[in-house]
Amino acid sequence: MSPRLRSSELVGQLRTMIRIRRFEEALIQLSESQDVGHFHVYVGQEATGVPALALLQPGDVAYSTHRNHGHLIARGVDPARMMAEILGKATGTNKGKGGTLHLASNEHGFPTTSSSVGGPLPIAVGSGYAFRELGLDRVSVCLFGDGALEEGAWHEAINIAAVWSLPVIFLCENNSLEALGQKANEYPSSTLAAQRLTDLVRPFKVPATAIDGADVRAVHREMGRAVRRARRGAGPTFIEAWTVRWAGSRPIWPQLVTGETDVAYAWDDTAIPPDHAEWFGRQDGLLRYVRDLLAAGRVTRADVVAIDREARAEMAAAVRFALDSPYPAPEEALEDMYA
Amino acid sequence: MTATSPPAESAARQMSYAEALVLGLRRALESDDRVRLMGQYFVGLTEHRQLVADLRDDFPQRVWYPPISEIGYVGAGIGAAISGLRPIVDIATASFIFQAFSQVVNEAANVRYMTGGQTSVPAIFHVNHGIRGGGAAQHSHSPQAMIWNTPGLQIMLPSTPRDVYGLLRTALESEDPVFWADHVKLFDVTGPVMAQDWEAIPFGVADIKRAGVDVTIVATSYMVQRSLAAAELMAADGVSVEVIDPRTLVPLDLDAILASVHRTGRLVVVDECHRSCGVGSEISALVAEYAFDALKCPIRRVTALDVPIPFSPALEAFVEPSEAKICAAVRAAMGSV
Amino acid sequence: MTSLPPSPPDDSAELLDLLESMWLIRAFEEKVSELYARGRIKGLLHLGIGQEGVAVGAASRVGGDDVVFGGHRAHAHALAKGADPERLLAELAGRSTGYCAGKGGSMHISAPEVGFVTATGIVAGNIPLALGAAYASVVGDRGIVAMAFFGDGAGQAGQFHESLNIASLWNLPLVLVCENNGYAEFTPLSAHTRVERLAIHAATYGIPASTIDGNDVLAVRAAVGEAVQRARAGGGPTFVEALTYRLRGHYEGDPAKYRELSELSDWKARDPIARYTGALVDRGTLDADGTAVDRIERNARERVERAAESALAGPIPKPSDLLTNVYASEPA
Amino acid sequence: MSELRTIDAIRAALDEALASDKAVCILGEDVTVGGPFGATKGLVERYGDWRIRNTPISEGTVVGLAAGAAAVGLRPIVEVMFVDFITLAMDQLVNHAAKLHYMSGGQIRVPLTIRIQGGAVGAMGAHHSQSLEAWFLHVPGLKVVAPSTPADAKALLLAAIRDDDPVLFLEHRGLYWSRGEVPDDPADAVPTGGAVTRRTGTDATIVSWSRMAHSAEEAAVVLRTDGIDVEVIDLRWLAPLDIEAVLASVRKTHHLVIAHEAVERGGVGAEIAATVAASAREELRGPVTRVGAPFAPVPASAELEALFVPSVEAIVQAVRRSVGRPAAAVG
Repeated sequence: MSPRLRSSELVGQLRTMIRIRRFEEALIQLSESQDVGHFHVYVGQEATGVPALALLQPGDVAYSTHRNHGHLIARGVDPARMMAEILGKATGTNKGKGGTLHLASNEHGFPTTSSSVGGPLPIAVGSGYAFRELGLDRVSVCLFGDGALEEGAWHEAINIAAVWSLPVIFLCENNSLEALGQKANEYPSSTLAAQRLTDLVRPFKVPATAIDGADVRAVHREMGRAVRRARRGAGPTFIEAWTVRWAGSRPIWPQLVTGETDVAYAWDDTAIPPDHAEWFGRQDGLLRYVRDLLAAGRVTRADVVAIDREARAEMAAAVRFALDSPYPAPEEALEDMYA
Repeated sequence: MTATSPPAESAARQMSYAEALVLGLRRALESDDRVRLMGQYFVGLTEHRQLVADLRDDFPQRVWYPPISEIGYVGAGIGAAISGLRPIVDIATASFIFQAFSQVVNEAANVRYMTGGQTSVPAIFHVNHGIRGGGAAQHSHSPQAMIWNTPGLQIMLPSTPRDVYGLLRTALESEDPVFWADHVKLFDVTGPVMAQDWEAIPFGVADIKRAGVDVTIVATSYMVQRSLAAAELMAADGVSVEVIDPRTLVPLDLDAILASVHRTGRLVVVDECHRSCGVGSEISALVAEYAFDALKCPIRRVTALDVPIPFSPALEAFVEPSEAKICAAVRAAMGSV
Repeated sequence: MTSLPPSPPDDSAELLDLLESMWLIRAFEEKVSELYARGRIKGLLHLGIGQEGVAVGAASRVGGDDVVFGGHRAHAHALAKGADPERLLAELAGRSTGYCAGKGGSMHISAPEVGFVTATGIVAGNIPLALGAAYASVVGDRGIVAMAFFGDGAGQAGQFHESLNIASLWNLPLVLVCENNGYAEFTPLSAHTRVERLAIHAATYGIPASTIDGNDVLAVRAAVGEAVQRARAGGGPTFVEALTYRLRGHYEGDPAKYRELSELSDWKARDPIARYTGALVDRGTLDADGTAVDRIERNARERVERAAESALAGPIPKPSDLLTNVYASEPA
Repeated sequence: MSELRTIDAIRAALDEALASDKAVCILGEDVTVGGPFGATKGLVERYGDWRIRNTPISEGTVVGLAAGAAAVGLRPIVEVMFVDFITLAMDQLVNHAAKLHYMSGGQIRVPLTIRIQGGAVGAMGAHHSQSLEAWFLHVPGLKVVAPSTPADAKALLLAAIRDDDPVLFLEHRGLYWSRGEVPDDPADAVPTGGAVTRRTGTDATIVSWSRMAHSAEEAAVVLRTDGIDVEVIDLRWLAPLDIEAVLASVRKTHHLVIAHEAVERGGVGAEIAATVAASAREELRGPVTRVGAPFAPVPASAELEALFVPSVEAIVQAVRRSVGRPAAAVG
């Protein structure tokens, strides 16, 4: 484990990861009983977003994508208000005007979320530019999927960040590793001619690394370097975090095809459903992290079970809050247009 | 004031539109540390370019020349605004805004609303619009009508040195994104400016550029100048034309327009956008609906014709709304009573 | 030094064609510059004086059916592809006898009958168009090659990247010729990107790429020749970055104060026409006394003079021409 | 005749176009697996993966690529997944595809069809729900068509593909699964342009298109019970705009309401209103009224979204306003 992190921080990250998992599972379950519209879940990518965003300070900003739920929870946004937003309720983070695609919480460093592929990249660069110009010791993180590299916006954005040496971190969550192109009724994967995504970055003279996104320690290490580079004015960094796409995120509409995650899978192989042995046994970054912490003696099984119980209760309450919340008043449709 | 009067304390100074514009930018840089200029073509490639170069010499750290990456640097302007700067982003020739359209209309325009009011984008996007002389189909656009169909942006279309100077202050102080278009042919227009002060001209307040009783002309940007010239010609024929300049389309001072139409009973809308779904269409439709009973004759639109702007000077002159076309429309309005 | 082939082809006529083509372009652009200064030509005018080697070297290796797409500085490319100077000049002067009947002008030249499909006033805007022509070649099994010319400024545009990616993914018969003249409009490349050689981008997408001396017409001819051959053989796209320099400003009227006089004189010393002339004299294709060279230059200038005279005598478009050609099939 | 869903009618038109003309090809994200709504499903098996071509997420370049291919002889159909994403291709659309023919003085043709779906359906929020047709009407050189029934979807798509100019074929997501009778025969050459009268009436005219044409018909039914006899015109083609059909109806009814789902300000309704108010003012006995979306981005909340889309009731009220019989008077 990272020597610089105290046990409480390690356990705190574990708690956040479990909370994200339970949030997304609760949402998928809710979608089975009622129409919540189209959405995307962060299951299987918690080990990237949580340690990466844990390194940010208040005032740093992050720009996310359509797959944003995990990022917001990682920085402390209230899941109940997120769930309410996803259901279009007045109590939602965006008062029902953003929905799952645009969840934003300015006070937590998510000024706005774009669901346009590649859309947030130039904007994140702009925040980096503002920080540099305002003399603020802040960092702007841009989170995006591998598909964004197919957009010209990406190229324009990283070029400007590089030539102006801005405090921007490009964190690419590549969940298309095992696939190229789309299979029937599944999400597309990136179609890029480059051998490695990082190859596309090198001409800009921006440091670029590719890491295992399910390895909390690796994410923490590379993100730490990137944040330090940015804060000392040394310019942008590009990190590609590889993740295996969770089976439930392959269909266009997320499904709990693996069933709920049982944290006991981390220590009891026999409980793992045979159809998903590879996923729960080796790929799932959340369970890998539980095993690491158990092996390092940072937590006990009882701790994990207790954290999980709290997370489940919290998300059940979040769903209730969202369901019980009122819809916005009709006339609110015309509000928030102009300051 | 005359053009020859020397600058004096708290007196209006005669200056060109380009000078007033750049003076406004200078005041913006002086008055607010958060202001950054991103771009170098605020006055296009005209002879006034040196004024912008001088600004950069005076504020070398705050005037940035970005690469030819419209989607990249316009987006960067949005992010910079979100994070505390007041960027004035120059997209140069208005036709290039299409390279950055997703950022302007999908991102900047929507952020406040999508976030339920949490996040502001106090950015200004500047373009040089209009038929400039030989610009042909890719350097002559007036995209304001399309922008008008996009809720979330404010639209500022100055027509005089005084207006560009004063409106810029309001734009700068606004918490919301502003689309600001200058017509390339305005840069040489001269007029009085209270240069010592920097008084804001509010958005949403139309300006009666010339009072009259027979016909109302509503025009924006350079078409105000053309309309004033036409009004002068018509006065010689004994027709009294009122020229109303809304100055901003969002917000729009519809009341001022309706009040004038109630006085004159006749309306000519002059607009350099293409005719179909242009600015003139919306103004005509609004007046046709809300001043239906006051109209003594059909509303006439004088617009650019619905073709890509042709290169040849002969064709270009035929396409654009000219003084002669405006006069013809005014005469037709008078004749059809 | 302009590199002559290790074993020079014994085709002096072909070598002289290149020189004649370069002189025609030079004479054309100098004439256009003069007419612009006199107000006989209006609009935005971008000249490529000093860059003739790239257009001529590249066009000399594409066939009649191959298609070329130019950018805003495209007179040379159209002429090198075989466009008629008179109709081109008539277009620049806004005459109805011009290629586009006065509707295009300098930035939107189109001469499809000689394979010059279109040019664009939008930096990098022509690259997707050329990509589409290459795609059409594959879909229609037509065996033609598409070529796009663009400047270094295009390298910072998103469409440049998207196009490289698709050209590589689909293995399209596309030749991308980047005329890197060191300046994007008024700004040196180094202020626009940390990427020194745009060919590096192409390589990252798996596209064979080289950076060559663009003021050496034969080097261009060799590199593009290889690229065209590859494309025709189904070997996919190639990126040729030709280093060159425009001796005029970004546009006519640009005082170009952003560059040093010494830089300009350095590049004048590497004028592609003078270098190539010297090389031809060295190998004996041209006489050292200069009479043949003078004749080539004189012929070019006379041809352009004649072209200008008849172009400017051409009719101005009629107002009734205005509304034609908005649609191919005019709405009923 | 078969009863087809709109999405199936679209697929049938694509199939027919591909089968009858080798120059026709389809480019877009995920088109080989049918795209998000299945419009191109099964086509790659029949026509191969060059004519049915998956592209990267590069909207701008793909539209430009298709224009370039069209300029040299293909007849491409581009599928842009959501109309909102056309913002990423505006340069290629406005500055290139729309103008190549004109700028070249008529030398080049760009027979290009852009299939693109939009509309506020399914609580997808501000980046996946717009109606942007007014932008395209403002660009000379583009043609625009927006069908409202399965039969029209098939016939008009074939017309669009066979047209020699760039055509925006605007599909409404909310109509994909609605059914209707569609002729089985391969469509003969269908001309570009032309409105259709969905319902005849004498008291007022409602002009509409796409999904809102159905709301217009529903409004007409409601108004009939009040004794107001409404004519409903479905424009279908917005460019070229069949203004004669509108004027002819107005000469009969003397009252005009325009209903569309796009934002009212700067919308296509403004153009129609302005034209009618100028050309047929003496025929009008009441103001031309418009029903469009409010001046706001599309909200995500399903409840707010439902309020954003103009309702049947709003159209009813507008007609009453125009004929001078406000709701209060009718009870």
